[in-house]
Amino acid sequence: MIALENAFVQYGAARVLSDVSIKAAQDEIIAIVGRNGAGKSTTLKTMMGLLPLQQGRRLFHQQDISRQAVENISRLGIALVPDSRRIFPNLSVMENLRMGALAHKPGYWTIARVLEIFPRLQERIGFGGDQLSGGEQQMLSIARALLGNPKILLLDEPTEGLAPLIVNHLIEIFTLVHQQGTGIVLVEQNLKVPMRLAHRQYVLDHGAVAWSGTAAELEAQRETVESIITTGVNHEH
Amino acid sequence: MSNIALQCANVSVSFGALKAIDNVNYDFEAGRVYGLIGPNGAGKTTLLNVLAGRLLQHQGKVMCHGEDISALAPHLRARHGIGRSFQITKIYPEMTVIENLRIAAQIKHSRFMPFWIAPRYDRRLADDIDAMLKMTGLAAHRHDIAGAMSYGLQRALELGLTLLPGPRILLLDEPLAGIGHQEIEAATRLIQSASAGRTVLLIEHNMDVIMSLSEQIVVMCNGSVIAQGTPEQVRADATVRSVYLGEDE
Amino acid sequence: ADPEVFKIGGVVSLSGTYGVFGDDMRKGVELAIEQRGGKVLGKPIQVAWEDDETKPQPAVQKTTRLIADGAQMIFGAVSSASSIAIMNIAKQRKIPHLVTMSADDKITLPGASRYTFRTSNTLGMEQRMALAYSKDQKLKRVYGVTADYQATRDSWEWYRKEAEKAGIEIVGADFPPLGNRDFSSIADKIARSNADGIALFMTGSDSITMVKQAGQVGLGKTRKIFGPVIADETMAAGVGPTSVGVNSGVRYHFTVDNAANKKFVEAYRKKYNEFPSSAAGEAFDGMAWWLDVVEKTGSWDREKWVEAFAGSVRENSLEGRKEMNACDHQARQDGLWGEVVAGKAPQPAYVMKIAKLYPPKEIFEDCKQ
Amino acid sequence: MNLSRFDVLIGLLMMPVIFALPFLTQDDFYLNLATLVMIWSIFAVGFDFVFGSLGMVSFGHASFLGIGGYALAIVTQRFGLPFEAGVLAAIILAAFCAWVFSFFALRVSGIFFALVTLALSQLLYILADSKLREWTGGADGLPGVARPEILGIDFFSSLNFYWYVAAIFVLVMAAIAMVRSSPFGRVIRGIQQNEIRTQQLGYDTHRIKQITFLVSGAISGLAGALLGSLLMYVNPQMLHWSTSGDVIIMTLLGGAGTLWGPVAGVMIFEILKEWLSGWTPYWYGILGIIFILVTLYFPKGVLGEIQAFAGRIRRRGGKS
Amino acid sequence: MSTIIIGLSLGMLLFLLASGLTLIFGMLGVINFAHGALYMLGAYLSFDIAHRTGSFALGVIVATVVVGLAGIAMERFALRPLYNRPHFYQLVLTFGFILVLTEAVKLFWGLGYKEAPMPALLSGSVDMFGSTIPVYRLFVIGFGAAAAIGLFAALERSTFGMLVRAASSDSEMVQTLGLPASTIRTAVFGFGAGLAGLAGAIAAPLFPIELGMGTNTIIDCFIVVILGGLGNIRGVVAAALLIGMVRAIGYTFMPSWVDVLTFAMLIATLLTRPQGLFSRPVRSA
Ligand SMILES: Nc1ncnc2c1ncn2[C@@H]1O[C@H](COP(=O)(O)OP(=O)(O)OP(=O)(O)O)[C@@H](O)[C@H]1O
Ligand SMILES: Nc1ncnc2c1ncn2[C@@H]1O[C@H](COP(=O)(O)OP(=O)(O)OP(=O)(O)O)[C@@H](O)[C@H]1O
Ligand SMILES: [Mg+2]
Ligand SMILES: [Mg+2]
Repeated sequence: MIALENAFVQYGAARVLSDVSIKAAQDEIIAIVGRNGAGKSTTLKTMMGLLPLQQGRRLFHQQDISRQAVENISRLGIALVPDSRRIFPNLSVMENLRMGALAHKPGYWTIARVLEIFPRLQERIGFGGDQLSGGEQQMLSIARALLGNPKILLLDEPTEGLAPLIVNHLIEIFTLVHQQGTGIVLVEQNLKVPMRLAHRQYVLDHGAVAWSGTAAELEAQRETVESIITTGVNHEH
Repeated sequence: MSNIALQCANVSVSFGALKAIDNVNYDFEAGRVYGLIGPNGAGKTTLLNVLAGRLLQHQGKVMCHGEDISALAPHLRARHGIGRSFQITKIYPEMTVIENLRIAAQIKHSRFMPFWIAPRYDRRLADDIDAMLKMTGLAAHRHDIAGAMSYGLQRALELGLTLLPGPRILLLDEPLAGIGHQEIEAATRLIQSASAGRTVLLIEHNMDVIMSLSEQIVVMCNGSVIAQGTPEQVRADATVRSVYLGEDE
Repeated sequence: ADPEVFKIGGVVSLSGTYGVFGDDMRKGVELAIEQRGGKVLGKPIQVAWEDDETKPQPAVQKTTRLIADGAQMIFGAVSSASSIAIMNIAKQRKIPHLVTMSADDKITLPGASRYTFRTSNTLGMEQRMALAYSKDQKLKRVYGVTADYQATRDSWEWYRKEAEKAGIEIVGADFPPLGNRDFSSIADKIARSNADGIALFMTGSDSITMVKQAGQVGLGKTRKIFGPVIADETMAAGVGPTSVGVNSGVRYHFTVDNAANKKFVEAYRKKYNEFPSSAAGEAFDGMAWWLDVVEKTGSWDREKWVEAFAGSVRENSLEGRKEMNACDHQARQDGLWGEVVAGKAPQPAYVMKIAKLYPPKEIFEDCKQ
Repeated sequence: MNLSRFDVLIGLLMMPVIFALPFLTQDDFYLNLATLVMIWSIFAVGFDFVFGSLGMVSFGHASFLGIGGYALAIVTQRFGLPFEAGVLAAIILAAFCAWVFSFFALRVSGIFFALVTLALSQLLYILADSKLREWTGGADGLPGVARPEILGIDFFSSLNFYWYVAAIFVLVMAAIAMVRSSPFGRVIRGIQQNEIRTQQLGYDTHRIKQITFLVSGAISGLAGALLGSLLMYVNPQMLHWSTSGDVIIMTLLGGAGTLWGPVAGVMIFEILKEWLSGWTPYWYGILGIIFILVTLYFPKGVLGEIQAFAGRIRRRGGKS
Repeated sequence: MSTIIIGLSLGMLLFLLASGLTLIFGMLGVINFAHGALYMLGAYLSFDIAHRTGSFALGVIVATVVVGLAGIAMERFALRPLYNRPHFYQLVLTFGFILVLTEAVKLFWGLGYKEAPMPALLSGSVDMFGSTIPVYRLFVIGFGAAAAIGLFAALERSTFGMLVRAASSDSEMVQTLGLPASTIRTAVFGFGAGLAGLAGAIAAPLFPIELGMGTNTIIDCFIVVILGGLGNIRGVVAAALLIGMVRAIGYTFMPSWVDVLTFAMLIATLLTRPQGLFSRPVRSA
């Protein structure tokens, strides 16, 4: 289980997250939604340990990892698909994949398996990372994260730039990932995906949690939630 | 012939063994909005690069209003009225919004950049810039540093920069990528109003948006145009459904 | 009113290519001042040292500063380019200028400057010694290697002409760039030639590298390696064992046998715990001479000093009699020619052995105005 | 990139200092040092036109400086033309040389640009040092470079030469300030921040970069002529890569991309050097340590940091 | 024929000199201006150890290790905060290190020329093709070739090389994948610096050892790096050998034009292949 407790985060002098508490168990898929600039990506980066906490705690299975370096957090079994994909441009597709597996124990996901689910990557296996199209890079980024066989997978807008067919395919893949015992934290603009997958949802607004609840609760309060997202009222604290 | 704005004649692009574009022939009529869709890696961005002049090593010809522009560098194509936005935002991150727009506006007035009459010259630009600020909804942010704005606003600025020089032909590469669910509607409207009176070529993976904006849809796959037609025709096309849209769409 | 102190501005290389020489010159000068009780004309002597980094531009800057600070004379520099640059300023500002190291003949051409004097060797006298050496050794075929630099090229041209007149055949001539670091191709060419002498018209690290790499293919074993200024203790230390047997002109040497030198070497060793290098000896010799002349004028008028120095004679210099030409401000003196041999402790590992002494009339042209 | 209030303020502070200095000291040494600082400032400001504004590190600017110096020396000595003709030749030849450089160097970008300009300037250095010694005097250089000769004023006097250089310095700074805030200056900065976007707007970025490089070369050539005239001596050291290194360091020290940063950098560098070398024989190493510390703790350069600090204070003050 | 041997030895020496620079440049994107100074430090160390202990090999080892450690310290305490800033900051920083290192060497060993003895085993010469070739030159060729192959294997064929290349483009992402990117960078910098020290130790018996020895070397290294293309070991070997050959031929036929020739070749290359002999075009949009 991964959690942020009362997290405060800032870039330089600008506060971006204030008092955010979010948790995700290993057997659930949670989604974080919110407007552009609400702090979704920041939340994921903070969970991953890429940003320092000004206040609050970062937890993994009850263990305090607030002060841990990113590489250690990663080796605990947390993987991130960042919003800008961050493919290594000077490495080939194959090497990018190998990088994903390097620091981790082998598991269900192997290079053969990810190439099976993304046949496009197999076709481009010897290409340089910087030669791929936008969508291909996105697939590679997801595949690379899977190869670490994480216990928790943090996905920042994983469907961005992907063709509708692949988006549908991804939903199946994430379901499969979840069945393999991996918890997923999903940040999405495209509401279709979290609606189909997430067990619980958090709505972020101006760097604070404005609403949270289960899928069923969301279904029931859909109107309220939509209005929170669009107008940003009703802060929870 | 005069109503053909852009024309691709036997355009092919190869990267090593890969044919990213395979003999594309297509005429884009002036004043219409074209949607360009296709699976990832189909060659859409590459085609846009060919049209905008970012990729000069290709076979075949690119014509703009009947003139062969195949060998022209991007800035010369811009002078032929071709404007382009990028999949990854390309703005001036350390300048304010208004400074960004000023650079785009001054190209319209002269290519010659006098440095001794700067203030007077700037007053002439002011009207254009104000109009663009209003159109893109950036008026309230005119003095914000562009790089520190939210992504949605940066995308709006990207569009403003593309539009200010007054292009007749707009090439838009996934202009809505990364724009939030709530802002999509406003952004769509913005693109729609920008399209008025222009030839537009739009790449987008958001089906609702592309279907509502485009008059004509062109579908690419593996470097070739595999289908075209009105949104309804394309949506109904079996091949398109199987390679791109998915069955349940 | 007379100044309270006698200020000397010293501009030498304390860093850069010739940094090692500048440091020794400073030691020589300071000893010369110390030996006269630190005073001249009854006033304490004060030397301000500046580092020209072996570049003319800082040399100019530093000289201007020293003159502005009231220097009565300028001493230096090491590299000829710097000395020439200083010479121009001294001339314009009418400040006496003493050179004890730079060997470029241009510094003491007749009429070059009223204010600049040189008490040390010139390239001209050294090239004459090199020629005399070639004749003495009865060399028949000489291969010349010359740094691609005006002064050394001129020097080589002179040697070549004179040597050919004397019946010596020039079997090859190469002009590697200044600061060159690989001479293996040239060494190979020499090895393939039938030369019995290798004339090197270069100095500093160029000549060290050349001698070193020539030694690595054993060129020195079968051929005489010589040149006007290719070796002294400082340079031999950089070459190592293969420097033994190399012949060169020597500016000053601590083994020169006279009372003045013995006394100097002793004092120097006591003060610095090492043998004086040629840079140190020449600097001491020149400065001691100059200060004596100034003392004798009994005046603070710099023009008087200049007039007195031109034409003065120093009977007991470290290298015997020296005579300052009035027409070109060059000191006529004996020429020392030496060969590198292994030194015995406490001497450095490699030292010059003075093999020959050439009287002034053999190595100086008569100076005509 | 409009002229900021900060730039104007510093300009207003500088003017009286330049004007008052000769009344405070008549000492040749200080006058010469001040003249040297102004000349190097012209060079640094010209350099920063490419470096700070365009964001390209040229490691070949010593070439333009040196060509300026040699042009003046050769034109006045060999052809007997007046000083002003020599300065004009210096500017034109340096600009031409910059154009040739740009032809090669603009084909590459980033650090390769630096390396290519470095290689080209080293070639010039070698030529001047040996192969062209007929013209350049080789490693010994050319002594006796001319001083200006107008109105019968004796410019061999440090004081008069100071005024001459000061006038040029003020003119150059004014021109640079104007160009920086002009539409042209904006586009240059646009190229620095996003070249692809600027191209796509319709600007011929290659041409603009070339023009900028050329102007920068011309200014450096002017500085070179003045430097040769100040020292009354030119030699290949002016063309050496370490001279290019010096100007980069000075510019960064003061603050690249700002109007007065390069000037501040030159002042700090020269004064530090003078002061340290008079104070300790280990000044070289200490200078090195200072460079390291400034890079680590003053990333925007000394003036750049002050400007940023002033900006923060103002914003904070404005809010409360 | 002897020209070829000489060309090879010049080329391999150049490769040794440039390898550390290109490694650091290619892998970390850092232009290490202090490379020449580290090389000089290596030469002084090997001279000192060789004179103290009489062992050339020990000198080489100490020079490599000590200079490598100096590199690690440089990276750890000074360079690390600079990776996210533009290249030229590294230029000034490493320039600062040149001054500091030179001063330190001056303090320890003084200003005089120094000489490193040729190891007895390698000090002879052999007659080949009508010329006398010093054994040491052959040793340099062999050593350079071995180093080239070793580096190639280490960087372009191994997992470690892949890691290093990844860290050079995006070290934060490398960390995010659970790998210690900063340690890798420190190690690479130390390794590159060690190579500079090694080059200094190997070159020591051939050249006079003096304070200025690094200053000119660095320019040669830059030429090799430009010609070879960014951080490409194969390219650097090829470029070094090419320059070595051109120089050997130049020295034989027109020594005074050697430098000009080298630069002319460089410029010709730039005209035809602006990104260097070995490089691959990248996608721009
Ligand atoms: N590197 C940065 N420096 C300064 N401010 C930043 C930085 N990155 C993000 N911000 C600011 O932090 C806020 C939150 O950004 P974040 O990227 O977390 O939002 P988001 O919810 O992921 O938005 P989007 O949907 O556009 O991805 C925004 O206001 C943004 O401007
Ligand atoms: N410079 C290049 N070198 C090699 N291959 C390239 C290069 N540019 C593009 N490609 C390849 O060409 C194909 C087409 O790429 P393109 O970017 O045009 O795709 P796209 O249709 O825009 O895809 P997406 O929807 O994912 O953005 C891709 O498979 C890509 O890997
Ligand atoms: Mg985000
Ligand atoms: Mg694309």
